[in-house]
Amino acid sequence: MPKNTETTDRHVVLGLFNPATFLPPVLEHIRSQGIPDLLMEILSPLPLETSLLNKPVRIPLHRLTIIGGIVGIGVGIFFAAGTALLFPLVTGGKPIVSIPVVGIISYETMMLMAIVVTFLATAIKIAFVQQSGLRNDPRIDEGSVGLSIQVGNDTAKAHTISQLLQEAGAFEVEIRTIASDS
Amino acid sequence: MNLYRRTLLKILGLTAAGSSLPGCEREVHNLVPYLLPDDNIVPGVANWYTSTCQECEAGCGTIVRVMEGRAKKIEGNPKHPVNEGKLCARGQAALQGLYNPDRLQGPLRREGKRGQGQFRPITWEEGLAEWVEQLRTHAGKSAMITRPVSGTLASLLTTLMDSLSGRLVMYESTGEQTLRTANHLSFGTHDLPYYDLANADYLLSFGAPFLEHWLSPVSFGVAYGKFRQGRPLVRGRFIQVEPRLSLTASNADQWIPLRPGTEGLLAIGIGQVLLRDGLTELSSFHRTSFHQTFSAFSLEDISTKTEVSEEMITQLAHELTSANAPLILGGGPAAAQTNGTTTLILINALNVMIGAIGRRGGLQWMEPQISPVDLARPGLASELTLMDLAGEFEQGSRTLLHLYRADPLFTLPPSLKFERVFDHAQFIVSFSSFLDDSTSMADLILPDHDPLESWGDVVQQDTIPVPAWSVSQPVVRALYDTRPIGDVWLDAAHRLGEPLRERVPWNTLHDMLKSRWQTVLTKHDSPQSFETRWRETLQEGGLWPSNIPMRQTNTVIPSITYKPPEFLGNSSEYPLYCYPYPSLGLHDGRGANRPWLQELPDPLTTGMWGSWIELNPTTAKALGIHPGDRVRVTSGYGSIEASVMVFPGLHPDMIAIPMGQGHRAYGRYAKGRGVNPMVLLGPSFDGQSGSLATGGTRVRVERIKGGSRLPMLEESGKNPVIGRIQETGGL
Amino acid sequence: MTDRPTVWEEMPKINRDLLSPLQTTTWTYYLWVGVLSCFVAAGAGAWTYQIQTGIGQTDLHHPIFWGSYIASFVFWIGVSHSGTFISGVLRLTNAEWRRPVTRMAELMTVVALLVTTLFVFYHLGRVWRFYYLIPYPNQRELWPNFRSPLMWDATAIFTYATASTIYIYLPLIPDFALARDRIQGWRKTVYGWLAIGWHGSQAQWRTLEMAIRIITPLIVMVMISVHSIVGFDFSMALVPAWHSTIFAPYFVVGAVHSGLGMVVIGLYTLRRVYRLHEYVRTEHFEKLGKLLLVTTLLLAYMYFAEQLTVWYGQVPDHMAVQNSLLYGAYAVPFWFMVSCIYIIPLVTLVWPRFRQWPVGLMMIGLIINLGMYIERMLIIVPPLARPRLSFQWDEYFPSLIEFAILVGTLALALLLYSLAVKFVPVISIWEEKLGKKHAQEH
Amino acid sequence: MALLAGSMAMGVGALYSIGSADLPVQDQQPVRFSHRQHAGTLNIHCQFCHRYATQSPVAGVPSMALCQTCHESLSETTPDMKMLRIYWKEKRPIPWVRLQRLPDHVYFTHEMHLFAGLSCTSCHGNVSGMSSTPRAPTYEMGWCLTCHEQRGASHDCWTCHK
Amino acid sequence: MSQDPQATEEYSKTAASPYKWEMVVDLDRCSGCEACVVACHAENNIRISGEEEAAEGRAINWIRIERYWEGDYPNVKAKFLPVMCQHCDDAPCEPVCPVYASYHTPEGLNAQVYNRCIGVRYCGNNCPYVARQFNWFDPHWDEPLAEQLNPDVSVRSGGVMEKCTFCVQRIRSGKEAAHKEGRRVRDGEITPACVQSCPTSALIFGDRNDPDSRVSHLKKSRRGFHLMESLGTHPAVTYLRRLSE
Repeated sequence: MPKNTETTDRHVVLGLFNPATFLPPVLEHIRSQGIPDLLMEILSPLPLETSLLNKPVRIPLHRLTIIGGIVGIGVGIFFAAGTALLFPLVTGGKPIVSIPVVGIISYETMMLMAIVVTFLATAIKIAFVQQSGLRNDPRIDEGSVGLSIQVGNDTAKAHTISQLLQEAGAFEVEIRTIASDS
Repeated sequence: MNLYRRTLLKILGLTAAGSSLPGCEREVHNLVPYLLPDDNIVPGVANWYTSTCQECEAGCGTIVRVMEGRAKKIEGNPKHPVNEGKLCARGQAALQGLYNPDRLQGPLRREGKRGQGQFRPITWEEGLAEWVEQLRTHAGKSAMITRPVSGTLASLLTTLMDSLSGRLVMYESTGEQTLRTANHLSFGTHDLPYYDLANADYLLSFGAPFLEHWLSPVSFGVAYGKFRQGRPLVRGRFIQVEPRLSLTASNADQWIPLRPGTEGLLAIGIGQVLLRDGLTELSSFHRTSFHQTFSAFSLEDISTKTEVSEEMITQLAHELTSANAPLILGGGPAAAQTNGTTTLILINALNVMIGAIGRRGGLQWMEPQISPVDLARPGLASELTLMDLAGEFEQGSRTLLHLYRADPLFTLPPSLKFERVFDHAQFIVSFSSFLDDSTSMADLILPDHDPLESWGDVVQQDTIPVPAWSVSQPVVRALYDTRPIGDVWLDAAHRLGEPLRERVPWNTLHDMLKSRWQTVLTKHDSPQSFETRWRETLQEGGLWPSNIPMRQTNTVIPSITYKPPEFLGNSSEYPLYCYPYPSLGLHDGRGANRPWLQELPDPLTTGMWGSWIELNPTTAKALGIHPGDRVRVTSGYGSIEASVMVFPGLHPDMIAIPMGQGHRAYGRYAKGRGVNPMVLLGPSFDGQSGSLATGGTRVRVERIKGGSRLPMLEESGKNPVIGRIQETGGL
Repeated sequence: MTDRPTVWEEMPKINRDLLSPLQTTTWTYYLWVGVLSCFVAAGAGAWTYQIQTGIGQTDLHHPIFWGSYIASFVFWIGVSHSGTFISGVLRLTNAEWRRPVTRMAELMTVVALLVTTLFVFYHLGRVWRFYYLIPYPNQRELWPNFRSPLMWDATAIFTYATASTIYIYLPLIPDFALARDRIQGWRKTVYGWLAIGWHGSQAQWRTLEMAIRIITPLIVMVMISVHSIVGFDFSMALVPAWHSTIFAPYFVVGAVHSGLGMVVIGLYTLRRVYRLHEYVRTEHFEKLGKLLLVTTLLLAYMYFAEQLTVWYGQVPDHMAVQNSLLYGAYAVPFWFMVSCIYIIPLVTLVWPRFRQWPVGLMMIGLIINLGMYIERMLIIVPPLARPRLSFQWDEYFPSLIEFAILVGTLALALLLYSLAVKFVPVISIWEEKLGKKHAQEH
Repeated sequence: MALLAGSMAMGVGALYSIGSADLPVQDQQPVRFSHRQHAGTLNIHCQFCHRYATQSPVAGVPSMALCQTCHESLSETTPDMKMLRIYWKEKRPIPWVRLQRLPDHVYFTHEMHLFAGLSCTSCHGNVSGMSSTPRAPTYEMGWCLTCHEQRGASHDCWTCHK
Repeated sequence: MSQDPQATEEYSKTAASPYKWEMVVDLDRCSGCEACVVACHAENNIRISGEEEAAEGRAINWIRIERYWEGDYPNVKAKFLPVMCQHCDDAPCEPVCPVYASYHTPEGLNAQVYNRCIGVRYCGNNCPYVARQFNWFDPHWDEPLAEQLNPDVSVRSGGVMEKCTFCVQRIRSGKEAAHKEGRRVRDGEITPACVQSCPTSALIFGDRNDPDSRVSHLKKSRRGFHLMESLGTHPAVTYLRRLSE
């Protein structure tokens, strides 16, 4: 694939650290390079308790769950009450629209939709995190922590940061270049 | 109700036998049109044709629902005086005789040895030629055994056998010969009376199975409904006395079991009380003669022998006299002993004592009427008559045997050695529709049409308030290459030439039938032409005059000496009485090839598709036998093996076995299924009537290995007790 | 970053240990799979035969219209509660010891639910018309009847199956990523898809954890509703001894009881086969033993309450059923069942020493599941066999075809589980690491 | 993508119409009978041939004799007319290929539908304009129901299911 | 057709339809002769199960005569109870069907739509009268027995639940006949096969909405009761108690 222009390529710098490394000073250095927290990411084999980066976590999952649940209730009401009204057949003297039945079915469909919507949102969120180009390094899972910084198309800056990470104790630093229109 | 029905039904009468009953619009992917349209037939719309049921001798009128040339259902003819629109299980199952997969589809000639059951199809011409040849060869030596037939066919057969110097034997194993003899001896007439159950208010029955198969079960069923609930304020009371709680007995208000064969003794006891307490008004002649008869035993003695308490005997007598219209019946096990006739005469005497003769709600005879067929019904043969016939075959004075819908090899006990007839007969012709046990011994089979395919008429003058002359017409076109027996005989008669030809000049039975009916239908003064009247008759299903006067009957009861029943086999070796009873569905076995009847649960044991041995629970316990165990029943004449059903309503010294199973042939549904209890019976007869005493053989029961799952409707086989079911309101 | 390095250093070993079932396969495994496949094939053959000839290949007959298939359906639904209970309830209560158990239990849930669905199809008289059960617009303009408890059931099971699949999948994403990076060949591609671009960034971790936190209580609620509705299938009917208010909670507890039993069996077997002693320790068995003791007592309490009510009331319809259990036609299986699910677990599990004996616990798990299977049969058959009209009383025992299908399906469940073990790490790797980390921190 | 959409549409369609009673048979009759000719050009009334429609559940195929009432006096101008004559001479009924067939579980009666005032064309379409044998637009339950709904006829399942 | 306002009031539930079909079984008349059983088989194309299936308890009877024993020899009694579908107003079998194969018609019949049935058999469990019967296999008639089959009743395939319909095909044609004449169905004009055949007239069928029908009169009998009344199923079949002293 021919590269159109150098300028549209983006660079990602990934540094691998021993988990014992104290990272906050490193991050400070990078921030001082004019790179906002938003473009930094810490990769780990475990969820880390402490949040070193100052990034707003805006995942409206709860809200989506509730919306899913409400949609589910609607589906349940359609199934239990709507379909019964579409072709009303008396069975066993029970009312065509039986409230307990609507309750039970709506409960199940509410749960179903809530869980499915939550899952879809999660999956989408995981699959399409803003920072594209982040790649897992198998070595992280072997017990290291990765620090990845997006530096845009500024090649020089990438090298600077790479240098910085090495100095901070990264045992491996890698610059990845991603073609913009890939 | 019946009036409304008539508007709904289109009851049709066919006027010509060959009327083109259609091909059909079958559920296939082709639409096959009729070549010629038939005005009577609208595809998709049912026609109803009248007919007469020929499953038993009661002669119920039927209507048959026919759609596109196929008979769909048989129902009772609502206008018929015998059954008033009702029909029993067996009558309705006649359809499965018509559409039976094992029906013979054309004439057959035996191949291989007799009895091997190998036949080859032949043409009618071949068959008729050979048969006529045999008739010539065995001139004057032929005999015919048929199930009772009546009307024109009976007339034809009688005439022909008469002309051929042959012997015509009409035999029916449940023909109630004992009753006929007893009534003849009591009242001097061969006709059976009309038992006016519907108008009686008290019924004492000595074993008469009138709700099962006795005489005219549908007619009795209709009457029974009225007897119980048909009148405001009056509900008939019903007591049944017999050693086994039959279906009829289970409908009784009280069932009184007694020692088998002592029904006559109980009748004596009741009569004694009636006479003693002056509860009867009798002529001095009867008083004297009855006094002798009824004082022969002390009440105490009677009570010991019958196992019915003295109080009960007295109570029965008193109940009989306090009732307005009491009626006493006798039959079933009471007639199935060596003293059967005596017992029934004693019962008749009781009827005389309670004034039931000629009374509303009692026994009635009608004045004889002119019927389309002068000869109502030739007398039925008893088993002793059959023995006599067998003797003739042995001596060689009879050599040619004809069989028609009779299966003596199945219905007679092997101990009578009736197979002698088949061994000695030089040629056997059968007209049966099925390869039953006897027909499979035949040399030539010329299968008859099914009754639903043929013309016929039935004359019913017994056990009925008005005479019924019913017709049957072909409601469907013959399915197979069969020919009506009447036509075949007429054909043969014509082939044999004069003088037979002259005596039966008709070409078909239909012609003969019409010519005979012509005399009756034109006698009734009516301006209409015969054809119109005939068509009307066919639409009605027959002819039954109303307002027939009752006939006065003289009681000619002789002074009777009670004879205790005799049993074959000594009580130490064979401790139990054996009572084979006709099954509700299969009757004497003729219903065994109809899957509906095979699958019809016996109402009391709920057994289906097989045979079983009924044992009293106490007896079973004493013998260490559990329900479902396999046992061998042995008499001095044979033994059978079957599963046990514990039956609470049975005398402890008795076993009961349903008849009708154990065929060696008779199609896929009957063959090899269950056992035939006749195997057990010895040659024990009621001397007066010549009937086989089916209850006259003793047996023993022993447990053998194995056990099988007998199909039962009551699936647990645990004899549910009423206390266990909830909220049925005590039924 | 204050953690001591040990857990980080252990990570390569943990990865190696827990991924090894995915990477190395012994001939005994192939043999096992081969044998199971034969059984599955036999079962499939039996089912085909049943479809071809008719549902009459079972021993069912009126009035016993439900038999082994529905009993198995209930049983397998019960088994499916293992995963949800262990991972759901224990996650909710932050029980740390759950970590090595959750994945294998969740796998059981998914497999059991698959199998459960099969039993519905086995049971149908005209399985080829199953689509009448699906609510979708059609030319008949007719929908299924949601007033039927069976439709509640269908809805609940669909929800439950979907939710459990999601619930096992979410924590698997990091593990799939791990496998993606370490396993070559076609599986790498599949893992790649399933890992949906996982790279372990904190944003991903946070999303994942939040999703798990949201779904966990939901799925516990679904779990409870599912078995309640299975209980409703029976208690909504007028059949004596079915028509009981305790059925819904009783079924839930019963399900957990057999589910836990199954987890113990699975845990023991996997630990033995894949030498996971380092991860699955006696401590886990002991905890499960305690839980089993609790469910035993709870279930016994409910069962006693139910039977006592019947006995004291002496309503004949109900007594007919109870009598058939206590000393009638079903007494032998009944007392066997009582000892299997109540007496034996009770007298053994109360001993702390016993609870530390994995083999013993595994045996108890087996006994409980055998007993629970019989219990399912006894819940279904005797009440049907003793209808109010005693003329119709009857008995039932599964036919050979039924047995073939039941065994085939058990084999299928084992086969699916065995195959899944080759595809999915049986212990959640990242959760195990996290657990270790937590342990070291405290 | 189009393939996927197409197959999905087909799948949905199949799911929608599954269980419909339409027969897939083509109109290939042993004798090429034209309704356009008989009902259209010659303007013969439907019930002249299908004479049982007002009195029976089935409308009935005309008997061969009925065909002859007209055809006897006609000269054989087409091969099909010759075929008809041969069938008649051999006294063989024509095995028409069935195009409309309700399943066994459906109770349908022409009689009551005509009694209710429907005309033949309401269901069978404009037969006089069709060269081949006409058939109902579709034999789907929804089709029946729609008409019943519009005309206020019974919606009870047992009106039509037996 | 005069409508008793009270009766209309009482049956307002079914007022949507002019008819409400009910049956009365007079146990004092029933003799247990089983004519009804064969009539039902002939009318309704009930399959022949054969010995093997019958032994497995699979024989199909839409109407059966149950026999209950009372007492021990010699004071033993056998009592008959004809049981068919009771066509309950509040039928337990109906709501449990997941596909509406079982439902209640406006005329008070408990309907089973065979082609809709998928054979989950829940209805069978839930019928306290064990009136529902299942086709465990495809039916089979040896040729030419199938010629007898009633074209007005569908032949049920294997895997389908079936039961007494009060001979709905007869009701249908009776109503059509009445409709063409622009009148109501008369009492006694429609009889199910069992009622038609019953020799003792123990079975009576009619329209409960017609206050003059025999069924309406007999239902008021002091002998009347319903099977398992306390279950609240409100059967359309009324039994009249058998009398005994």
